[in-house]
Amino acid sequence: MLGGGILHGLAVTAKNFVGSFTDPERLVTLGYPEERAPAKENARQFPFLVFDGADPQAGLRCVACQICEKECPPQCILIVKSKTKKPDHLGKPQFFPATFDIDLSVCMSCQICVEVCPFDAIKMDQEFELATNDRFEGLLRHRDQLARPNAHFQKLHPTDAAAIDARRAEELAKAAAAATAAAAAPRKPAPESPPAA
Amino acid sequence: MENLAKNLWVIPLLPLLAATVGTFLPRRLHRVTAGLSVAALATAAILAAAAFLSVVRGGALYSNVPWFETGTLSVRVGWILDPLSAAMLLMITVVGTLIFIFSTGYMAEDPDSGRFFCFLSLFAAAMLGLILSNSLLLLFICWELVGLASYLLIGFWYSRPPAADAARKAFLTTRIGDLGFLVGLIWLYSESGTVLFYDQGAGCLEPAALSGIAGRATAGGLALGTAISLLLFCGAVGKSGQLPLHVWLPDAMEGPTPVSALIHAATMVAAGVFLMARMFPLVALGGSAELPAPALVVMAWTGALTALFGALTAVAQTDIKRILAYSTISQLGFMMMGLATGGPAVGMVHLLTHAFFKALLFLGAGSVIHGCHGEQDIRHLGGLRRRMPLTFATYAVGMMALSGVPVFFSGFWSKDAILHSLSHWAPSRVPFLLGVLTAAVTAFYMTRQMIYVFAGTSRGPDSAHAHEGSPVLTVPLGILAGASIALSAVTTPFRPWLEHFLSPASTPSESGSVWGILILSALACGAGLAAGGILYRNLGVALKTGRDPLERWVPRMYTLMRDRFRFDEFYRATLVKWVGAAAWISAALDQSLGSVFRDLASFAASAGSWLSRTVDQGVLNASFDDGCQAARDAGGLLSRTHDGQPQRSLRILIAGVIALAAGLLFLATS
Amino acid sequence: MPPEPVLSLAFAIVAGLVLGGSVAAVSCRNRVHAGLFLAVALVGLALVFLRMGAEFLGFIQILVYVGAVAVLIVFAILLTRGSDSAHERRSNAPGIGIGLAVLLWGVLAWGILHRSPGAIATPSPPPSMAVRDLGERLLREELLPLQTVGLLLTAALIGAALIALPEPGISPRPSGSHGSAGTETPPSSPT
Amino acid sequence: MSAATLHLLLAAAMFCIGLAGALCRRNAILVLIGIELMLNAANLNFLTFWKYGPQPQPLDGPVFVLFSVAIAAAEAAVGLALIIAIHRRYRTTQLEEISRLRG
Amino acid sequence: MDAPDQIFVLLKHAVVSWFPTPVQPWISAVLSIGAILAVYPMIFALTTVIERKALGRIQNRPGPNRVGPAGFLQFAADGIKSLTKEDIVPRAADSVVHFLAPLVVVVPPLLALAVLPVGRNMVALDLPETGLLFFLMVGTAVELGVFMAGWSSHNKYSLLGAMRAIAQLLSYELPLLLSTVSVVMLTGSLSLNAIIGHQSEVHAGVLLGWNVFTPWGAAGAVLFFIAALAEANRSPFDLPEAESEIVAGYFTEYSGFKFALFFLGEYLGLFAVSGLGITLFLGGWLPPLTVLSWVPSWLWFFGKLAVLMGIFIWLRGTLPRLRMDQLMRFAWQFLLPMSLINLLVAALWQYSTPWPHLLRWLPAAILFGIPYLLYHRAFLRQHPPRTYRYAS
Repeated sequence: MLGGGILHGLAVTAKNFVGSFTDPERLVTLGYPEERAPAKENARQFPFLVFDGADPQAGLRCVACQICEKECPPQCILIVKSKTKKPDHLGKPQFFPATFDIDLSVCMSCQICVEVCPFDAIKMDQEFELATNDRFEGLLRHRDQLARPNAHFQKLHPTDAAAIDARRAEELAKAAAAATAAAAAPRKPAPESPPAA
Repeated sequence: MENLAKNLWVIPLLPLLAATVGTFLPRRLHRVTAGLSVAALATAAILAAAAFLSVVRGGALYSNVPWFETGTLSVRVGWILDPLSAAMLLMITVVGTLIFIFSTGYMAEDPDSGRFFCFLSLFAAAMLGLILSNSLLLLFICWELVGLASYLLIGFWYSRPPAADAARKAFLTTRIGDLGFLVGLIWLYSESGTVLFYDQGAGCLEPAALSGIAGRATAGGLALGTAISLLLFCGAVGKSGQLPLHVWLPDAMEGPTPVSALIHAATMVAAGVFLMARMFPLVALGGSAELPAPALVVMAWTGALTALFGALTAVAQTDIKRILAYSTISQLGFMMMGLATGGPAVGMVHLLTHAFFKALLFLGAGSVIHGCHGEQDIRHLGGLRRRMPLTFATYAVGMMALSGVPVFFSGFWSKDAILHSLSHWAPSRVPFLLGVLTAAVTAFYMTRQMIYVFAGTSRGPDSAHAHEGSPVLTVPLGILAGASIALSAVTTPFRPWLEHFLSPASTPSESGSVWGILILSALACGAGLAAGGILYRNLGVALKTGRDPLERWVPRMYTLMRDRFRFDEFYRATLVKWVGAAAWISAALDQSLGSVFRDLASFAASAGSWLSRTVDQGVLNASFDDGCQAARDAGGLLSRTHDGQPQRSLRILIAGVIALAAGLLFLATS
Repeated sequence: MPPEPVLSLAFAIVAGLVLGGSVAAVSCRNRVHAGLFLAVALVGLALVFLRMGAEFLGFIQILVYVGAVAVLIVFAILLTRGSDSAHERRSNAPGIGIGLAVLLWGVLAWGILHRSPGAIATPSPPPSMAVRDLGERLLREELLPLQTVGLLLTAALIGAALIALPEPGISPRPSGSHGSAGTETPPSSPT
Repeated sequence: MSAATLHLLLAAAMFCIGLAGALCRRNAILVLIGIELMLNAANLNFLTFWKYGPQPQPLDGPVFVLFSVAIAAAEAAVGLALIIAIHRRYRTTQLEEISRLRG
Repeated sequence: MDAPDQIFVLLKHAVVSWFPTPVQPWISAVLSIGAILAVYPMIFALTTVIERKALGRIQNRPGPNRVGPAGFLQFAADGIKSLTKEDIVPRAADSVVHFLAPLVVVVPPLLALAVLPVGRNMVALDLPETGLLFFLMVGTAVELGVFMAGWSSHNKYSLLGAMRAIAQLLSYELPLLLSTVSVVMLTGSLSLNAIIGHQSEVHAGVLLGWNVFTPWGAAGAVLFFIAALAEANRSPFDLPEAESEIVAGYFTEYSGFKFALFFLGEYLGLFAVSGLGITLFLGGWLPPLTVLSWVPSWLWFFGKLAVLMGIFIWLRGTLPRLRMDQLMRFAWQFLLPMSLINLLVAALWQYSTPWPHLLRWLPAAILFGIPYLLYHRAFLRQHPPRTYRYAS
């Protein structure tokens, strides 16, 4: 009948209305600041820099290779390479970023920087409550603000972090083994030393 | 009785309801529509019979009801049941029912027959309303409605250009007459203050109103009653196909044949005669036996001329329906004559008998056409006597009734009564002679048609395979044939029951003169039959030459008759041209209207210059130039007011208003 | 109730509304403003009607003129902009027009003031207008005019719709970027 | 000065203002506005004579006004439709530019 | 007179009687105006909150629940917000007209509310001759305000919104007017009190003769409320402010308090036209059954208003917005013919008073049923049942 569709629709909305009171399954809204939905592991907001150990300055994994700066589609990353070097976790002397700025008002959370980083130094954070009074300076994050301990990363993305940590531990072990071997070499003639020597 | 008069409206309402319901039925249910229409009209016929019987027993009666009121003006309408309307009522419903039944067979294969029956029912309703109305206004409305129905039915096959043209022609031609009718109606209303015929002494046909109209004259010295009557007669002329407005009726044969039978033979065309009969007290106002009212004289002459014209034209036609159409025109002329010379009863009796046998003839023609797959040209027919015996027999009855074969056929008696009253007509004997001549010619052309159609052998492929139609077609023919014969029982001058019924006051004629006229009429008929029989006895041989026997005998006359006395050509050469010219002139005037004022101003200026020239002869040349210049200047000046700038015109208008107001105020205060 | 003075403050206000609105309506450069001022003048006139006790007519006045005619006018103004500039050009010979109008008013005022003041005397019982009486009058004595007006309105409705329909033969010359966006029919979506 | 005189003067003034508008404005719609004002002035006159004038028929004035309002509504509708149609054809509503009869 | 029913009337009389006689009419008027100005905006405020909560529930959300208990003070927060917001007038706008438009939109509904009888003896402005006409007259003035708002903003969305709104208002005014005419015909009066009085006739001992209990009244009420929804620019007829198409329609360029005024005007218009519908068809302040007459009359009126608002909210939560051509076609091809038929039915009802009841309903059923079926068939022919290729 003409108008039957309207009645049908009214019945549907009435069911929803009543159901939202009687059926807790229907009313899924959370009272946000007090109640929060647990974040999904793969959720991402903006990048941060991972550091190992306790000292953000010393443990920073970033070697200022500037790949992410080049790859960033909206060009929100600014990196200034340091003049000096500092040892990385393997003890190798590396450059480090004297300046590492990300403009969060420009960043589009595409995660490309994370994908291209060979050092697992930049990762996506889940922090989204970024409200600030100053929309220019307030959203421009500097190196020290960006640096987060590895523990933070482990908390956010446990699977990823576990894999990365395992790999790094392996590398470290390999490096340690190499170092041990290198340390042992002076005692034995190094087989790999050139015959010409 | 009172009840009957109050509920008379049911009779027209039945077909109207059928038409209304039929309109809304889907096209595929056309059989239902047809059945509804027949049932409605048959029921109406039963009611009509009851009404007729009650009138036979009692007298006339009528009832009026208020229609609408506006301010102090109250318009009332009413129904009347007097012998006149009762007889018409019965005739129309009976003939109509038979024709409806015939149509169910005739139109069975037409997918649009639902529409056909709606129109037919509408027509029947309007016609019955026309008959029953006790108010000239209501009669006029129904009059226009039957005109509309006629238009719709003539143009029923509107996709055929001749049919559409014929429908338009019929509508427009009758409109000319209806204009006169309308003016007459308004005039009558303004004079008598009512359009009701009978209203307890206050109706316009009752003595009080008539005596008010009698003795008053219009500006031209014409009696008021005559003027109004003539205007009403205009309507009758248009509707009844009288000279000179007859041209639409033959063309109207483009409609389906039942339509021709019902509308253009039996009922609608007779409405003009009926109108005159209805208005007879007004029409006959101020006349006496020696000196009839002028309107009646006009009617008699119109009728006489029409009768002869129609008969003569019918002689030379070759379309089976056209012959009948001209015959109808001729017979309508007879009715008018009878009405004018012998009173309403004489004319109406012929109307009623004619309705039966002309319907019969048309239906017979329809049966022939139906049997011969649409062939209408009588030169291609022939020999149908054996193939369609029933049609032949009934057609012969109709033919003899129309020709006025003595004793057994109603047409003889009713025509005889007309001739009888014509013979006593004081002003002139010429109509009588014309009438006798027409009677003879009528017999002649009907004989011709019979021989062409039914005698001999078939002359065309269609007629060779002709077949008799179903009982739906033949039974109505039989009934109508029976009625054509039976009606003679009540129409003879020896026992003129019908005449008495219609007009109790009509004087019985002396038997001596009756016999004389009877014999004369029979002789005329016999002469016509004999002439036809002799002339067309060897039709098959004669047609080998491709010419009608009569054509060989009187070629010029025959051509003239075949071309219908060139009426259509005459109208085309005169009226149509004139109208065209008038339109052209109007257009030209329209185009130059803007300069009319300018021209007027130049005329004025020229007049001024002419004056100056006469005063100053010496400088004639210069002054002429000046005059021209002045004219041109004046024209230019005035043309500026015609520049399509409304505000300038408005300014001048307002200036005039101010001047007018100031002047009026000045006059009022001083 | 004491008889109210002839020239009361209320009358002055509504008369000012009427006259001010009228003057602004005919003199405004901006056409839409002119239409709106027309509405103001007509509301003022409705108030005058109300003050005269013609409640029904006052409301009818607003219903028809403000609700329909003024809206129609501003609508038409919107639909017909585009080619002409939004603001009026100089008036058409304002001197003559205003002169004529002032002259006419002078003549009329002279007539009103001098034409035998006794003739227009206030009748002893001030007339009142019952809506029922008005209806009875319309449907009894004025039935024919009423129906005629009904016919006229129907004809006007149909006629206006027909006139304003875009003629199929004529495609308007392409106007500038600011065409009448509201009147164009949306292209039919392919289905 | 009686109330009737006052109302009549007001009506006359309104009429003349409308007239001035109809005479001077170039835009057809603005001319129409002037005409509406003139019509309403006439309505005011009807009511004035009904209220303050001698009364042969008690409701003559209001009935007249009612009919006049109805007719004015029809006039406005048709007039504006015409103006819109003209505008569609000529791309103008200036009265003096619409001076050709040929379309 | 029982006290609860007349409590406000008595209160007013008591207050007025404190003042000296010459100023009493003024005080009385001021009190009435004050009451209207206080009550209806309050209802407006509550309605907005309830509407938001109900719409939320229909969409399985809780709706506003922060400000005040269960969020019921949300309107206060909104009000304060709009009062304190910056009032922006576009540079190109016609500033005077831009300023006046919200006033022209808000004042008419307030005037209209003044003539509605909200309870026995409770009407601020009683017009015994022309009450209904006044109401309708006032309603038409809104159109001008809408136009002013749309035009003065010099914004194409505003102008489009105003055009839509005016076309819609003009089109739906006809069925609205025609469905009220049937009531006027049957009552024989334009006075709203008389119309309510006419409905107080008792049938079958208990049932009151609300107009909605007659065939023409029921159909008229349906037609009236559909048209009323459109007149008030309510969903599903909210094209003039369709935010997905033309931002906010004719008040796109308004902000702060003026925006709030438009909002207020819209709701006041809705209350007014619903109140009129209650008065015309739903018996005004009359109870439905005689046994319920102990409930105060004003409670009935506002209760009916609340129920209507609930239905309107429900409809808003259910129906999608119409398209412009559908909107127009609906008005001219469905509502208008139906309201004309309704007039006919009302006339038949009036003239068939002596008939038995069943016989009186029959012509109405036929007159409504046949066009309804015809519409149904035409609709099905135009829109045959859809077959969904992917989502079934």
